[in-house]
Amino acid sequence: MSETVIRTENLVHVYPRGEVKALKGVNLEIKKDDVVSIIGQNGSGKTTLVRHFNGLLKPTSGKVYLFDEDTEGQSVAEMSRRCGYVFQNPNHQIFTTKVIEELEVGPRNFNFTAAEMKESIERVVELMDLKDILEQHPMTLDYTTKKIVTIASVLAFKPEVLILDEPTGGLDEVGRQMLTRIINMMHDEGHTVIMISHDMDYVAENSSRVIVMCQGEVLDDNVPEKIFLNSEVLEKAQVEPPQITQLDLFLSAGKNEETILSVEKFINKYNAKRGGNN
Amino acid sequence: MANPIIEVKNYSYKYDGSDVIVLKDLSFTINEGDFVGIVGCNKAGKSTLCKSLVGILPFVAGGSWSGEIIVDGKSLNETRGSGVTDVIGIVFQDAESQFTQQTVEDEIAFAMCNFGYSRELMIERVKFAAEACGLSSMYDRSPYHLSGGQQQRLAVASILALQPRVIILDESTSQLDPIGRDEVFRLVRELHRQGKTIIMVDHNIEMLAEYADKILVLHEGELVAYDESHKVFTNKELLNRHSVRVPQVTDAALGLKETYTGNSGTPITLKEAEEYFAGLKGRGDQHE
Amino acid sequence: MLQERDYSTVLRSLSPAAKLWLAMGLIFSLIFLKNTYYAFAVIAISIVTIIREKQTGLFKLLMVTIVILFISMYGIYGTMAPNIMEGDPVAFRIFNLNFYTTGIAYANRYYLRVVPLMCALFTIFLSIDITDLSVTMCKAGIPYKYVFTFVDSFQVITLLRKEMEQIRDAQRARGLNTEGNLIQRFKAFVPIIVPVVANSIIKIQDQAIAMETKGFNSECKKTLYREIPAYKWNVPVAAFGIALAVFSITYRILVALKVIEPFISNII
Amino acid sequence: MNMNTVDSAKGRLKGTYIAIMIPIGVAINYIGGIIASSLSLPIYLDSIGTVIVAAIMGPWVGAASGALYNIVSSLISGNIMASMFAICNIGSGLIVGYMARKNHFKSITDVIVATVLVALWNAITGAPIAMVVYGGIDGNAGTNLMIAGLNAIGTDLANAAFLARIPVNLVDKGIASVIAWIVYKRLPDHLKTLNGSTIEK
Repeated sequence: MSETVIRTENLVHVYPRGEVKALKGVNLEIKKDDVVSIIGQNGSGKTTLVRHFNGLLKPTSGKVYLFDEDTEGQSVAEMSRRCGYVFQNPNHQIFTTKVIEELEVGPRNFNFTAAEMKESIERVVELMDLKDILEQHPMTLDYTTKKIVTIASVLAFKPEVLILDEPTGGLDEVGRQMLTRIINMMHDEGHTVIMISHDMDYVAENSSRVIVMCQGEVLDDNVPEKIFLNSEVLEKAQVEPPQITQLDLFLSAGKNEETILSVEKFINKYNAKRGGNN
Repeated sequence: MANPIIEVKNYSYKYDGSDVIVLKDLSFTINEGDFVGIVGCNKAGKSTLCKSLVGILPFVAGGSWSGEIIVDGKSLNETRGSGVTDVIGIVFQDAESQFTQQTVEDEIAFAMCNFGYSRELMIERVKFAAEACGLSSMYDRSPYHLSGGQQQRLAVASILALQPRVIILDESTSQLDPIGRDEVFRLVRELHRQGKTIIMVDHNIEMLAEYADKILVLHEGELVAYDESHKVFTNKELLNRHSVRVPQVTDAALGLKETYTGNSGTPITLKEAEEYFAGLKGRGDQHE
Repeated sequence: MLQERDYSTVLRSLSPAAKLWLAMGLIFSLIFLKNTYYAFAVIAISIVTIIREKQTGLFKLLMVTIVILFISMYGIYGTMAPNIMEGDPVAFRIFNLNFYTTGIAYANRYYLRVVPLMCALFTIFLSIDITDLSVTMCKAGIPYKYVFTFVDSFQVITLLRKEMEQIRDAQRARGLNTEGNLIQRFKAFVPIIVPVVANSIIKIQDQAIAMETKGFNSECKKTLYREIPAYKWNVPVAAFGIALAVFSITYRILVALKVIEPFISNII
Repeated sequence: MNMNTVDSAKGRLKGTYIAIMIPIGVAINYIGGIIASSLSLPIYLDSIGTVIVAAIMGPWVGAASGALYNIVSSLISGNIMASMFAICNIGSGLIVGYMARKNHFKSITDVIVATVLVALWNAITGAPIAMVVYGGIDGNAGTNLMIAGLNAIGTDLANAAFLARIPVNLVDKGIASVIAWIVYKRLPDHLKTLNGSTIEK
């Protein structure tokens, strides 16, 4: 049983001017080596939920525990230090004139020593292949690179939890592959990744757990293999499984022993079947 | 007979003050009634191409070019880009930051005011465009209080009111949730059915495979492929070399050891795939 | 359903032009009539209207200014207005400070001019629809592009405000301290304002192109989509505003020429 | 390759840029004020947009956005009387715009010169407006306290109304100008010159 990183108890959130509850009593537990994807339509409460994890929003009622500590009274800075949050639009984050300075912002805000900062920045530069653009003006980069830089600037202060808001939006193939590398690296180092995404292909292939949200409630919370089989929940949340899963569901006519979430698995499954048949 | 509405002839373009040639010697023709999908990774020149097709580049915003683009029989080199807006309307990615009016109906009417339409005609066209884009119930809303999908539909409506024959959508869906994305694609398909020529830049390969008849692949300013969707999307080797995915079902069909037969060859849409793989259906059960 | 608007009250139904004439009448009358009863009447009517129009939320902010003005004007002018002469009667004393009757009169003169105006203009202008106002401006001969700039300002503010909130949160998520001491809070300003500005300028380039495709620069004569609906009170209200202005000016001239005596309860 | 060129500097977009930049300046002024109040800073900081727009687009565009800001913000807040001070903001735009045009908005010394000029202009134009409309003071508690103090030590009201505005404006417009200058310096080159081109180096 691995360690619990984030736990919410009856988390309710009502926005100051809203009458509707954006979150209606959410109970969740996120474990240390989870790669969690939160899916659902806009307005389902995904962003509201994760903004409680780094303190940008405070519960109207209920509790949020971060590493088993009650977060009530903790500042955004304290919580963000452990729970890094990458925003959807990279242009909302960049304010320096060089990529390297952008990477230094987080570590400096969190009072890293010079040595710590150097070490941690070297690590992200290496990992994300940023060496050639360190001296460039970040506002002149293309969208994908900008986005990678903003993820790097969060990783630079070594958070234990990485929250990614819509990470694949606007990314090209090259960017998606880089993103997968980052997620895998975080996972291998024993850290937690939480992403909010509309990109079902990506979610299906890259998460160990999927949370489906609809109108401020968690509809389902399971491994992706189970989630993408649950047509009732998917319909209610108005999301569609990846194309390949739909195809497999059609072919196996409901008698599924294993959910197919990637093309690779599909090929293996049906190649094996052919082999068996011959 | 196919009627060419946009002809691009040996067109190259570079931005002012930059040495990089962004579009390199492109030649292709888009016929009236086509639905063309443009794919390619970042920096492929997709947006530059879209802006060139309406003459913004180079004639309004500057830059250097060679070759020519002919829209509806008229060379942009001669018209310097004027008059194109009667034929082509373009919708950009970030719809929200392009709204300038206080309400949905004023936003739809904005372009018509600029072109000096009569008020009677405007009222008629606003009604038409709002209905076509499913915005009839929100005339009085502020454009900022719409959902992402509604905002994109409003952007389309404000162009549609001018009744162009071609509509270009430059990454209109990349920031939308699945509902919003489907809304936009459904709208575009409906417009296509009514005879509009559609040019759509999008990252969503599966959706394009389902909707577009032709696919144009750009890579670093060069035209890599321009053909029927089927031919392009089944050429996995070529697409992957230029960092473009193929639809999942196509990938699956190409990956299986044995090929199956369907009426339309290697599938690119879910529907085709269901038919194509029909032989596999229930095969596993039999085996058990 | 075209041009569906809220015309539920007289104030909302009035055309912007009628309101502007009315505002002009009020400005002239408050400056020239200098009548205490009139000033209080304007304040009272305005406040009743504000409550009926449910604008009290925003009015509270204006109230703060009104209270600051009250304290500053009566405090400063009451004790040391330029018209106070030695030996002037003292109206009352607070903490060793002499409040002179002449000083209070000086304060009255400005306070009872400014505050009724603030209340009345608040009611009138907040009920003007910006798009209607822009149509009125165009019809009054102001160039189309100027009017566009005016209307667009309100839209850009809405957009930038939304963006600013995102940007502030994005920076706080990287450890930006927005709640520390004064110096820390000053330092937090730059990481928020830089992306706000950079973002808006990046967007300008796209917006300019988008507007070009929508014919913003086309040379044909621009037309207007909105039409201000006719309303039976438009003409009477405008006429009242003009009459009020003319009356006030005439009155002041006649008083100055000593043709007539000022009304009772005149503010000195 | 043999290419034809359209000079972007003569592009048709110049007019469009002006029409959009003015609202952007207005909005940055407004948002600057909101950020300052949300950080509970003791000053307004609502002239940053005017300065930046003036630096990028020149004096008259800056002046226009300064003036329009007062009108628009007074319409939003409902404090219509405050729009009288539009004249003051025009000066900020003109001063910085002309300095930037002569390439004098680069060093910190330039900013200090700009600040002093802007503060003086604001006091010179603000005092008579306040005199006529409010009798000398206005809705700003800080300025009023200064006026009261100066008045108490024997300065007459008209002079106090002028003198009190100098330090208040020096601090507020000064910090705003410095911030605007920092922002301006951080923008990549292609965003600093918008004379009709898309990318310029």
